[in-house]
Amino acid sequence: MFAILQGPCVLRGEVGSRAVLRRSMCIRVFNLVWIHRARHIRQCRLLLRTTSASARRGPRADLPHYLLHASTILHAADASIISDRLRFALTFALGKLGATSDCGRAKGRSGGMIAELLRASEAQGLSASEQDYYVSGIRAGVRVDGRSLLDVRDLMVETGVLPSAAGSARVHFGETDVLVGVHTVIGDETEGQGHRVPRTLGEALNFQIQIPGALSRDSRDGANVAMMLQQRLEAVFNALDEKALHFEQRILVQPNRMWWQFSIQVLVLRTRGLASLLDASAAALRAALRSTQVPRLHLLPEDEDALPKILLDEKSGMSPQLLDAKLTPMTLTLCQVGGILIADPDAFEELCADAFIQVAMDKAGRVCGLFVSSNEHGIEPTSIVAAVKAAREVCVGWLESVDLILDEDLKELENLFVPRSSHTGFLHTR
Amino acid sequence: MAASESRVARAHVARLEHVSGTGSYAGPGTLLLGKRRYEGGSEEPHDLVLPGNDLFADGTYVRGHGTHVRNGRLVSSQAGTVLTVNRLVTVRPFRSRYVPEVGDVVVGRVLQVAGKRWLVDINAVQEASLLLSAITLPLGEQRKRTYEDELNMRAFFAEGDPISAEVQEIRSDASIALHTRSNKFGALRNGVLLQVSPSLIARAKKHYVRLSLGVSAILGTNGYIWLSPHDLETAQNEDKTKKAGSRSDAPLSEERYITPLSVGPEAHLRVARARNAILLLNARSIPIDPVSISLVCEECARQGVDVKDMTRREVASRIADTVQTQLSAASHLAERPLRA
Amino acid sequence: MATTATAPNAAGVHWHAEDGDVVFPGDVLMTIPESEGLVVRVGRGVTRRGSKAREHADSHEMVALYAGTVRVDAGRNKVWVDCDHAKRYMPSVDDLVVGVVADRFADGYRVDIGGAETALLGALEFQGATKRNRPSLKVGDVVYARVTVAHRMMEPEISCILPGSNKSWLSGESELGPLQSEATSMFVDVSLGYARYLLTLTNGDAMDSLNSAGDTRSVISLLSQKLNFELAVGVNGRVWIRTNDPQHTILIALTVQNAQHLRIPQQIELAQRAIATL
Amino acid sequence: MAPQRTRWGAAGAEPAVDAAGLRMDGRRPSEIRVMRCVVGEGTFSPFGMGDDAHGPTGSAYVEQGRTAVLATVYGPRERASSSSALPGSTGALVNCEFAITALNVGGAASAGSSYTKADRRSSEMAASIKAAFETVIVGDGLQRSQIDVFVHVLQSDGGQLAAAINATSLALMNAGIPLLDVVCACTVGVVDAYYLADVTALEMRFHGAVLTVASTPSEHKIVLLELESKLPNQDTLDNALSVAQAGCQEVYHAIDDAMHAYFAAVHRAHAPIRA
Amino acid sequence: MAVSREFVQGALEKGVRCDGRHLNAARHCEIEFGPQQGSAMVRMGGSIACASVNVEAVAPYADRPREGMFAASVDVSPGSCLWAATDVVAARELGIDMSRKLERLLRSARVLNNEDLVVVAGKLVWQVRVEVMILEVDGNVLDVAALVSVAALKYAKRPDVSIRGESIVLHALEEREAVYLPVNHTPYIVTFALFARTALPVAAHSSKRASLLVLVDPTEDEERLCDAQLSVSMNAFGEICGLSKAGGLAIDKENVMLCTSLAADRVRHLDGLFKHAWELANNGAPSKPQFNVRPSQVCIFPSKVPNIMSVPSASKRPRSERQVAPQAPKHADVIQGMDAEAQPPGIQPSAEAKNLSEKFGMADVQAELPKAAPATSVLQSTKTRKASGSEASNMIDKDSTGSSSSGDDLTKAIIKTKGKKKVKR
Repeated sequence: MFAILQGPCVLRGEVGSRAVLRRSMCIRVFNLVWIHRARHIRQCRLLLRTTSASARRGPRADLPHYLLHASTILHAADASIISDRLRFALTFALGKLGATSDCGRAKGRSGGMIAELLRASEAQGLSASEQDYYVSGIRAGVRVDGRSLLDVRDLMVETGVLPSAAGSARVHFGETDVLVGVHTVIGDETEGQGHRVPRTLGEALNFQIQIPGALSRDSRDGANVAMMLQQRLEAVFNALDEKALHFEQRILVQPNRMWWQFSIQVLVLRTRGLASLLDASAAALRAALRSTQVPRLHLLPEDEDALPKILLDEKSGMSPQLLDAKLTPMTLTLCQVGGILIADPDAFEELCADAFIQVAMDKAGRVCGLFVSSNEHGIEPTSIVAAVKAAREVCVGWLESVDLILDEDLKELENLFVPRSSHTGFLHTR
Repeated sequence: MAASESRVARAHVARLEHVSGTGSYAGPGTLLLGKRRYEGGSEEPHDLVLPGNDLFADGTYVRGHGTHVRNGRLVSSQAGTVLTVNRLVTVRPFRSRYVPEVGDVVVGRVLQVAGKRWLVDINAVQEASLLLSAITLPLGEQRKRTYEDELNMRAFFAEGDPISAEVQEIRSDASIALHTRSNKFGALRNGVLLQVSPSLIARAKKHYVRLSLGVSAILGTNGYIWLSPHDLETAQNEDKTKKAGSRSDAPLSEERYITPLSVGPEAHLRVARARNAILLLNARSIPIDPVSISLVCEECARQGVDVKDMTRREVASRIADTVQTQLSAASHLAERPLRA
Repeated sequence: MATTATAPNAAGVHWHAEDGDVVFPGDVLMTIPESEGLVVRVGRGVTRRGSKAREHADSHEMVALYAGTVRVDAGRNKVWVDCDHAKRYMPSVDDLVVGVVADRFADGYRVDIGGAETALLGALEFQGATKRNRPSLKVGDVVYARVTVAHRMMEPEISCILPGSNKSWLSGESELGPLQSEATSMFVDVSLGYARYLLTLTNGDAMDSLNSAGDTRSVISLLSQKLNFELAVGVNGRVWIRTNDPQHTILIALTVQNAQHLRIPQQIELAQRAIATL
Repeated sequence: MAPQRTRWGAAGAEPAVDAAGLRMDGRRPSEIRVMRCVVGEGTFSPFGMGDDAHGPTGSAYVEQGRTAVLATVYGPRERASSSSALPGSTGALVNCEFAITALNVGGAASAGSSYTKADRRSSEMAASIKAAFETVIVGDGLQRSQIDVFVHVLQSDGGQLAAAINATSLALMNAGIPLLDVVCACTVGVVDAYYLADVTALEMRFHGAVLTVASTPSEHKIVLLELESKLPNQDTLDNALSVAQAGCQEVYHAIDDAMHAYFAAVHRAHAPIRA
Repeated sequence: MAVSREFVQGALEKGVRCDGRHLNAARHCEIEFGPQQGSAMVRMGGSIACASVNVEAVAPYADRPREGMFAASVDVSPGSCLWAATDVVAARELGIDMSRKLERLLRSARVLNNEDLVVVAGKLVWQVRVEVMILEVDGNVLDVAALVSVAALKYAKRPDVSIRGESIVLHALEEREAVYLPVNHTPYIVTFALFARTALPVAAHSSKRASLLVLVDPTEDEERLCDAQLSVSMNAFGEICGLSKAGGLAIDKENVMLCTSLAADRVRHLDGLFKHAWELANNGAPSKPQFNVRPSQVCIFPSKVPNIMSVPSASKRPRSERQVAPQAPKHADVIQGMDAEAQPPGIQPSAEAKNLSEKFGMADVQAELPKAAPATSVLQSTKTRKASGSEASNMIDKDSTGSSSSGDDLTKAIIKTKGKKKVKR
């Protein structure tokens, strides 16, 4: 690990300052791990985080900076620039790392995703011959369900499914059917249940993810997958800045004392394979956030040290404001099968995959998170770039059309005077 | 390419309540107390019984699956439709696990190699077991099972291998024994396995079928279906795929790792079409047999539906309805289920 | 405590304990010099100390295994330790035990005989059982069997075959084997000593060396005058009873079970009262 | 949630049943809440990838007033070797997991604390659901198999256990698992001489007794019974039981309708299989 | 004692239970307050539990300033029975489950009103914790736990308090007499084991009303074998404080009502016992110094069956009768250290006779007299011993390993000699 950290650290001075000057946001890459001699990336994560946030992050703040390049890169709107700069950044990092050799210690340890997959698929593994068939199909450009390589399956969104929740959504995507409910609570530090002022957006959300033994005989595996899913969602939201969830009061109702805590329940009704799981959950989460209503508060500050009283006046309390979450991202999973990149693999294609690239992309087409995991053969940086490019196409398209639908829904939502509990509820069909 | 994707992506995001699988039968106010309304339910399903419903008062009926006797009365223990085959009364549930019968042709997947036997998943309540003594060994004839055979059982079937077999016996503790003692059974390769509701696949004479669109299929009674391309063009391809599709003898160890013949894109497309057709039928719970499959494919061809769009719901419903009408027109031999 | 009186007898055995002494585990009962022709039969609860003791480099020390009363017969060539109140059964060869089938597998059963670990019962270990026809026991069935292997290190094994008997299990008249018809039979747990006492009682004469009561009339004999029952006593402290009527079974079971804490006259009284209820 | 707190705040003052003999939500005392059931929810994805052996075999969503419960059933499948079942046990082994995923409508608990799998209450619920169905499931043919039931309370407004039981029996029926009888459950609140069928969380605040009864509709037998507070005498219990059983009948009608609707939708023009 | 389902069924059909009781007869029950304040011990048949209460003055919760705190917890000691010893986890779970039920009972029955536990609102309240330890498990443990916890609470005292201006003074015991906790109700739990007349669960759905056997105060075996359990909790005024039947056999409403009415009688009886014990404890009657655990099988037939239809006080036996009990045998002394006190009350003639007649009254007396010789298989067993006794017994020599296996040869040898003697006679 030391060897890995060492290389990048050299970079901190030179580019960093410039990038930070460029815009107030700098970007860091945390734990670029498992790079072996072939200089292929085994697994890397891009987490974007505002400097202010990461500065308070403490120990993690001095992690490698070399993708300060990426900061400028990833903010550039143009995809081609993205690819160039990203490639540059990666190869540069690789060069640095290659210089300090023997980072290949971790050979044989595969990425978390693969491990999960293997465990999940033990019940119904794919035989060698079937894998051959899948691969040959992909080589021929025709996937088993007739899609071409970069086609994605349908995505279906429904909002306002949980009347009692502040916001909720349900998404069908591939084999996955996931339900997300958002509850808003005012958190303050006096409660002392370990509640801390959120420093990043991810901290303002706390997830509860449930996967009822869907993945395997015993629900423990479900728990593992849930863990992974939560980590990735949190990572994505940590990357966003506060403005991504925008409404009248800020998330911090009172700086360092009271804030909105969004507790998010993700209930996976059915799933199979993990690619569609993350994508569907992210989509559902975004839809749920977008449909979330936050009551308007009036704060009566008493003396300074005591917490202010919370009032909600009748009128506005009855017509809460909608959370503006347009800037939150959606994710797309791509995987590499026999050296060929396919988008949105289904459960069986996952089993044939030798690398996964999960890209979180927001409406402006900026990468908000990138998770790469592969088997021991590693993955070419170029294909990461290609993946990001492809993901950009799909995600932007998705986001636009999802927003079209949501806007309609939410319009009629907003001019409903009564809170949404009057709806028929979950699975309501108007 | 990229442009098309974005189009695709944009086109395919839809609002759920219009298309949700449940929406069609959980319409607004459909299930409120008292009033009962069925969307599109053409005929009121009278022959539906729930567990605990009395079927027959007199004991003159033989109790079959899905029924039990409660103080002298025959009572349903399933939610489903009542069928009476002259004294035998059975209740067939909507959907259930596969209930094996001796002689069924099943497609399964090897889960585990245990001592002297394989455990096979055939979508039944229990894992079926395939004894080493119940397969034909490489050198066909009934030679003694040697210790070597026991050692390299994985050479015959390894974990995850899809196989086709026949149900040999069902023991008292409901455990299932398979056998592959015929040259049509054995390991399957160079194709795809898909799963449908077992209730949709009738027990027929032929479960190894050649679909008109150049795909050979094994319709397992247990709802597992094996599809493999089978080319019409070249005879050379022909027999190779046939060999691959439904192998005559059990595989040899080295044979398992032969890279399969690379089938061309159009072959893949054919299989994909068949697959989607079957899934479409399954989604609309229409019985799956060569006729219905080819009907769907023709219908798609007529309406010019792209293969990858076949499972899209609105398309599916459109096609399924026409196919259903054609089918119901065709099949008059639907015995009227008996009323409770 | 172990007595101090060490009276070397003719055989040269140094006795450290007398008949009737109460000893604790590890108490030395006697030391036997290594000279030929010395035959001392040691019974249950007596073992040889593993390593040779220092002070008697040329002799074996026999020590008590558990707390109890030392029994030495008149001839001073048999010694054992009685622990009548014990409930935990330690299997030893040729014990007759009443066991419950705890688990069944391909070629045998696992039987709970109340010991530290379950005993093995081979599927063919029945009188006249062949591979073709052999009894098939369910989990929970009760068997009357004989301990064939009992060793510190090994899982005990039991068998329903009786040397010198040739009654087949099929005819149902074999001494050992499954105890049938659980519909009207039950068994009760008693202390090991009491079980032994019952066993010896069924000899028809009193065992004054085992129990200090000289009364030949016993609970069982009394009951058997009035009731028609079948009863099997296992040394492992289990008494299996069967009559035609569950009420009688219960009556007998409770009488036998409760009698173990009473003196003989009280036992008799108890039995008589029990009979009186019929 | 804050607004809800304000909405419910003053509720305690009002009487359980007003002069017109109506309850706070306008029901008659013996009337149960509107019940919506959706059968096969989640097992039946709109993309036709319906029955894979991997997904749930059956599931149902039940909404009684503002209490919403989702039950999914996996199996019957080969019993996991780890599961410790009695060697002699015949029939299927039923596992149940119960999770409260939503805020109570009353807004009492904070969302953070409301869901813990190890929560005592949840485990108790799971235990009673398991117990309620173990004897009802017909065992023959299901040897060495296990059935996993997952119950999620999406919102709770009183009568969680009852709704959970109803959802479970629907899900089991959907999964085609043989049952001796349907199990319907209903709660009854006894508030000063009123017997309120299917009480809401709000009505529970009157500190009346709440009786949960699960019974078999065809024979009016009581499978499960839970009373957690004080009833003055046996007559009250008698009345409460009969009200509850009447409620169970109502529930059964709803369940029956749900299954019919499911049948109508899924097996519309289902050509019978040539046997 | 090991019985099969069939046997129990058969016996119950004839109206007898495996320990010779009636269906609706409870086992002998003893309640003891003390030794110290706030502790109690209850024995019901073979099941024994003790409880202790501790009371602390603490600051109340911020959100509930005028409520005291109350909690109950039950532990099942691993030594309480065989399965508890082998499967500790199950024992703990049983404890957790029971503590939940117990707490719910005590709350719903309003044994302690949290409002009564306030010293000064918002400043100081009493925190009452009752801890129950199950010492012996022989069925019906929940009833025992409930009984003992209520007893302990009843007997518990808290230091007296006086408020001087701002300051609150908790008086030491020597300064002022401690006062009892405000226990205003004494609820009891009565658990029934329900047996269908036929073992098949299908019978659950047969419509015969008489198809159910209701057993009060079930033993371990009965709990294991029964089709369903129903526990009714009720206080002395016949108010039903709780009901719980978790699944199992489906029963009719009438059966529930039957159980509650049976429970009412049983509760009346228990309340009688409770009051009697309470008087004993308060009238300075020397409550037993040390409670010596008595193995259940000591009592010959379950001690006097309290006919729960009769008035409760009649069924509590005055101590004097106990002295009639005969001495235990010597080895029994050594073993259980039993004293006359601990002797089962069942033995003295009157009660005994009454008992048995009660118990076997309905048994047909003309059960035909024994035709065959008694105890056939026993004779056989003796034969065996003779047979195998004649085998060579091992000698001690250098290389003879541990002779644990040689033990029985000796007894056999003795038997053999006896046999010889007999021959000589």
